[in-house]
Amino acid sequence: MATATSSTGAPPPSLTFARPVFAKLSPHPYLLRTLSPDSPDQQPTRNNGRSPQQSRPIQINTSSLSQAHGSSLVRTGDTTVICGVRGELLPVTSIPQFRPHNGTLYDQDEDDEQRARKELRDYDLLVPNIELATGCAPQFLPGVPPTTLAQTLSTRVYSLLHGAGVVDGRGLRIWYTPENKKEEGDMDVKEEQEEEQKPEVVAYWVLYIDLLFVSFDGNPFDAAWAAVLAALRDTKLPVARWDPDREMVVCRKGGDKGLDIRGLPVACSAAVFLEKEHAEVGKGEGNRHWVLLDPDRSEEGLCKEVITVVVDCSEEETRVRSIEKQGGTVLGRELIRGFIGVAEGRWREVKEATGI
Amino acid sequence: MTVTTAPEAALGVLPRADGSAKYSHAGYTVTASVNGPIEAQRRDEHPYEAHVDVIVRPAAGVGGTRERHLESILQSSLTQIVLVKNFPRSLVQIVLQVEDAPENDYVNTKLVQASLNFAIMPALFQTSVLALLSAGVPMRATATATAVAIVSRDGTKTSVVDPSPRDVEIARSVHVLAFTSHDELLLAESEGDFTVQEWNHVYETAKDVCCRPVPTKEGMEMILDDEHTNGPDLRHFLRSTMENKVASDLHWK
Amino acid sequence: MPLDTSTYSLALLRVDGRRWNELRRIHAQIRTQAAADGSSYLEMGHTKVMCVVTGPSEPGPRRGGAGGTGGGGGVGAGGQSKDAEVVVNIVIAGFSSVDRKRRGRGDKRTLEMQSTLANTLAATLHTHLFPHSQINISLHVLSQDGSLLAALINAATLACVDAGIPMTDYVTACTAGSTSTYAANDEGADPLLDLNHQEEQELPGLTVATLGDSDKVVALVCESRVQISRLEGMLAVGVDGCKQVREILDQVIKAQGQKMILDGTVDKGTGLNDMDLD
Amino acid sequence: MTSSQQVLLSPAELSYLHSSLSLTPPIRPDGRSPTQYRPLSAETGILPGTNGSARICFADGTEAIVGVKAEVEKTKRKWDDDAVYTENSHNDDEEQQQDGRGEASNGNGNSDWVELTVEIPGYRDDDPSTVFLAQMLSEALLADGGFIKKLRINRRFHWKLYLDILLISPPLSYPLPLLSLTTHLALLATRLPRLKSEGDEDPFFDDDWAAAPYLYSRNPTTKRIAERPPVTLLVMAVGGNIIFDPSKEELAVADVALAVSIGDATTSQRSQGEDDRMDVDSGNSGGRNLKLLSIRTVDPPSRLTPPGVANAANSAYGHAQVVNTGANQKMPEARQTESEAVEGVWKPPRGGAKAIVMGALVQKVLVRGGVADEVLDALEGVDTS
Amino acid sequence: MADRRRINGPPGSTIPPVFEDDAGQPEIMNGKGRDRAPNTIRKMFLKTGVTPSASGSAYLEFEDSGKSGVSGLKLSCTVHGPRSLPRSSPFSPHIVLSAHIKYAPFATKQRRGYLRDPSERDLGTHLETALRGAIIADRWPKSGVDIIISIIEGDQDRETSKSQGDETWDMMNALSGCITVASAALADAGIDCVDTVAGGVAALVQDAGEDSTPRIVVDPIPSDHEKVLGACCIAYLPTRDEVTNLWFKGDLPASDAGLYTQLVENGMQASRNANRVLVECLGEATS
Repeated sequence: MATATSSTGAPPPSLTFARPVFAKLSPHPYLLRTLSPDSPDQQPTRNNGRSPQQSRPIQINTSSLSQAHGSSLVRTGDTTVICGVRGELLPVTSIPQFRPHNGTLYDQDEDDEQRARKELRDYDLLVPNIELATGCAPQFLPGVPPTTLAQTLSTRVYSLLHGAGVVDGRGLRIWYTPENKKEEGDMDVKEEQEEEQKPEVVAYWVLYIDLLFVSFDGNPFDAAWAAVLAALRDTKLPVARWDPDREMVVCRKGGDKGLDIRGLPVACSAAVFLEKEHAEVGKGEGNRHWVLLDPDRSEEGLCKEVITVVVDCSEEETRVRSIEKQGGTVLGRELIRGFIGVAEGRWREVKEATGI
Repeated sequence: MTVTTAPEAALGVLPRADGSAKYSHAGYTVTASVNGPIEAQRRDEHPYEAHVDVIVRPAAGVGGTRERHLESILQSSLTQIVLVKNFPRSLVQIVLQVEDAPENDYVNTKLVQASLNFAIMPALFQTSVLALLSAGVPMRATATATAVAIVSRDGTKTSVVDPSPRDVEIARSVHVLAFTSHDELLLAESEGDFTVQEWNHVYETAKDVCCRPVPTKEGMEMILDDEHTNGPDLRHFLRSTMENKVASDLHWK
Repeated sequence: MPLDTSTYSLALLRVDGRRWNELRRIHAQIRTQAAADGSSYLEMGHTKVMCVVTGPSEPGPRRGGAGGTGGGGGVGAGGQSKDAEVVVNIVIAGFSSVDRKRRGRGDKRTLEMQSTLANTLAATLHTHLFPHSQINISLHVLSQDGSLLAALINAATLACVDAGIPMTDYVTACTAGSTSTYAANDEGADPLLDLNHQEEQELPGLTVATLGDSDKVVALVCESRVQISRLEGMLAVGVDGCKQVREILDQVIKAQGQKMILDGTVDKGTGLNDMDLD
Repeated sequence: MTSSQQVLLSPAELSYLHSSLSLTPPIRPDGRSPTQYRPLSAETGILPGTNGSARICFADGTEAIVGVKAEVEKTKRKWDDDAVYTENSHNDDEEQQQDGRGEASNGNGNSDWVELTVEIPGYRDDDPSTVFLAQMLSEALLADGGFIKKLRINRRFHWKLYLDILLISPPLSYPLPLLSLTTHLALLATRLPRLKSEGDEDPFFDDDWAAAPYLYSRNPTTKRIAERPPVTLLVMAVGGNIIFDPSKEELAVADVALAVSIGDATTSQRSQGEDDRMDVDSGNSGGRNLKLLSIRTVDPPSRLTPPGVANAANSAYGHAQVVNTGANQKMPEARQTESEAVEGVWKPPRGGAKAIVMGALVQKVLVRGGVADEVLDALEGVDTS
Repeated sequence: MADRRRINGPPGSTIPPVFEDDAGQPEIMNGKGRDRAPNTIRKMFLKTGVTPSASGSAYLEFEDSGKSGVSGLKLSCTVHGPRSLPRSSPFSPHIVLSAHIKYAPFATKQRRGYLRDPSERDLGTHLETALRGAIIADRWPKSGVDIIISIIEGDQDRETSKSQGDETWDMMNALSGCITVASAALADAGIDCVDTVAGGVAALVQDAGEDSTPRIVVDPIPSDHEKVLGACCIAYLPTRDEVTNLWFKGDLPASDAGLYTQLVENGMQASRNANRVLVECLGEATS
């Protein structure tokens, strides 16, 4: 309290407000004050009581929805997001400029995987969308088209899904081997028969990945990405086969099989808080800064420079899937490399929460 | 369209705009117009700063989510180099029209996809910086950007500056970095699958392309024998472009 | 199916049996709608439109977006301007065309017609007499068979007259075309008056609106390719057609006026003496 | 806000209106009796381009046009519905269900066989009020299963019916009754081409329009219409009175307003088999046995009217306490002044309505020889052939 | 015209999976009849304050009766306001209430689009009517409040409901849930109401089997029954014993009015039960 008052030019004691009032009135000095304690033995803390490098605990529940093929609910602090994955069928007949590839059901080699990734892109088999306009925060009211933030988030998820190659496209193919009549088969020459019995892809699964923010308190991307990943891991598609005489794909109840998810890329975001609110950026020296991990709504409002790093420590060597750093010049090479280390820490937390 | 072509730029191509530039490099041609500082709508009016508004128009069709994302990236970066404090409650509007993108026979370009196109970002960025310069909008620094892709050709990983769409398609990772003229890292976007070391190397390459020390008059020869370093010298290019422009404007003197 | 122009070249008769300079049957009536300030119903051949005018009145609350069916094509800033705002709103009924197509709200063609109409009328009505107010013109298309815009303009004129909104003169419109397509580049092509739907599809055409029986053109819309040489002929025919239309509309209004006087709804005398009641 | 174009009446006017309507018998501004509808003029078959059309003008000048257009549509079916269609399944009821299930796999049911759109000038077609009207009208149509059955051609094809409802005049009063009646007539006048093909083959039709049968079949001998489309009535309660077809002003002081859709359950075989009795019935309007199809609460605009200020509470008269100002509303006495009603001072109604009142409204509609009967009789008067 | 502001997926239209044993499906569900007493509603879980940044919020979940294709309704509601009206809107002597109901894309087996369809808008109108009666609107002149409900999971998959042609019955269940959760959120936001309004549904159903006679049940699950003859959804204020919204749909002979009154009675009963849960929840929240 006392520190708070003194920080804002010591108003007369008659007029002393509670901390939250200050936090609202002049957020920047208030946060600055809490981050730079008077005595060195005090740890710098943020309004929300966290230390700069401390992230909110993440909590992940899966398969809470029965209508979707896969679903997840992710909670970090007051940010809550629900993700539902729904598979729908896309017959190759309704794909414009479809190019049947020469792969077969059996080859599991590298370039087939590459081909699968290409299919994911070319035929747009992954459709993530993020809905913010659910009144999850006062600034997101429905009835308006998706905000720039919502669109940007959707795009980032989309790019990351493809860029990091999370989903193995081969799992989305639906094969069909046209069997030919036995007697014909007999009179056919062997290899010719093989020609005819070559399995072909007749349809693909399209994954509609819909994210709904129930409550919004900063750092949407990390939560959203965690939700997407959890939902995808949770997704079980029914067994589908092509029925030639009905000329459509039919599914069987039961025996649903899960998707093949590659690795566990985890997003970790932070915002850079500068000492001088309206200082000229770039004259970095003399302008102290703090890297606030997992910023909440109020902090995001105060920071311009943000960074998101997506890492995957599944293999022995840390793989980086994505770096997105904009809006400032504080984070140089060294800081970013340092931050990747922080991200590795976050990765373990999320891995813990995912329960694998 | 090969990657090694030197960048070309023309300033003040649009008579009506406060400033404009046409920039073509690595197969991309972008025209930008800058208007500002002008009055801002109360919606995006900021009491202390000018609002930098970026609009990206794709070569074909209307913009989608991808363009919105590009806009937000450019917006947050350009806000940093424009002296926004000088014009509170005003608006600096930058409109970028992609005129030409390298044709690619491998990727089917028919369907507009939402995924981010990294290769185009430097072109957009560079054009808007040039346009800002030609509009005479006060800036605390200029900036240069480039794209680097790490392609593994027959086992060995090589880094390609200003990758062609084909490179991007087969690349293991793609990176876009922008540096201010103070050699600060302004923008870093990377996707794909890479290690910290790889990123380090990319950083070096990009920095070399973007922030080669501007040669003084007598340093000219030094540049000439500097040709072996890969990629164009963007900062020098930026400077010379401006010098030519100024010269042509003042030729009557 | 392509329009068979050979029959024309032989008999000089169009597919619906008209000559090149013949209008279709025009039937119109005003004051069809008791609740409205002004209203009219107009048939040009099988194109049937209804028009309802309300106002000049206090500008209503801005409805969301004002786009689409919600009062599109406004001219003048309404509330604060010192001219009345002309808001035109066209509803094309789903059943109006042969095969039913649903025109969603914000249909581009409808919007364009709305603004064309709004501009045309705003130029002719004495909007400066009604500052800070709004003139609402809502049109319903019940059946369409070509020359839609022309029909709408004529109907709107009638309704405005009925509403007693002071205006410079009648605004009358009709369409004109040319007997052969742009591709068949023959100089001998005759101009055509008042195109029906089929002709509109096949042949180049334009919509022209003139002011009263002067030759002043207040609106001219040509959305098809046609040799510049033919344009003048088409325009001349169109303007001439507008004059004919004006005569018809004038009759309609005079008749209605007489009827009203005879019914005693208005008393003869006040400024009506100059009107001939034979 | 449905039903409520902002009513421009002062509290004083409202309270006057309210009290005069609460009298027994109520005095309506236009001097109608409580159950009396606005006089109307109607005509059908005005649009040759449509399968059926109607136009109604109410005396207050509001006018609506409805056009019905029908198209043949392939019934979307499930892959194995041949298995579902067993021969004995020609009992209509089941058939309904199986049609439904047939489409189920493609995700659209019978309700998709009818598409109803409402156009109110000056309102967007996704405006809540417009949507509410459209839903209400289509709901009533779909509620009686008999209607959908009429659209069935054979197992593989059905008629898709488009109803376009246009309000021509500016929306002076709540247009529900007008639109409903017009739709009713348009449907009565609707005729579909006579089917020439048999069985499940692709249908082809008799192009002789004169031979086209009506959607709502006429009785061959008596030329009377066996069953009729539903009608939606607007009824409101104010004070102790029940008032039908309220005008905009009357609606502005309603305690509760209901939209009640009723159908005529006179079954077809009855019309064929027992003409004589029907003719007898036609004499007294009680003969028709009605059915209740749907009820919706219409949000009474009265809730959105400005409250009046009682002298006692008016500071202009030197009294300290002002009603409904932020200062004292948290205090109990303020609550009390809020809630107590002063004679002759308008208070917008608060809370809901007693279930009994609503029940009474519905009864008033349904009772034999009640308003519903009257309206249907009146509509029978209109020549729809 | 695809929505430019969203990611639309492949240009070719995609088909939801079709199951081989669809034919048998309805029988399966009709076979498993209603296991509750006709006058008891499903258990429900209600919690307020799920969205801290909103002025009021609540979450409602119906007990998941483990039937095929039937899942508990899940609703989340946020209330924003009272807040001052935008400058453009005209003067209002009351608080302007605007309700907005949206199904989540994954809420039903048929994927829903992001744009509200008429049925959703219609639900919104019903909800507004129900709430407008409850709140004391004239305490906030010139102000507005937004009530946003996202239906996270629908009552039963639309496939079934469509096939039974009884989507509207589900809509009624959804509406009653919306009313209850919204009134909880309103209370959480501290907006004065004359009473806590809660929703209840009663239906006249025909069970499978020839001999079964129509009976009235509350909080029906349509797939439990062979046929739903009629249903009504009621928004009810228990202490004032008043109905703020009545929505009936069905096919009742006018001859016996008893049927209708019974339905309404039961609907009110159902909403009383819901109200008990509501009051209890609010009590916990305050204590």
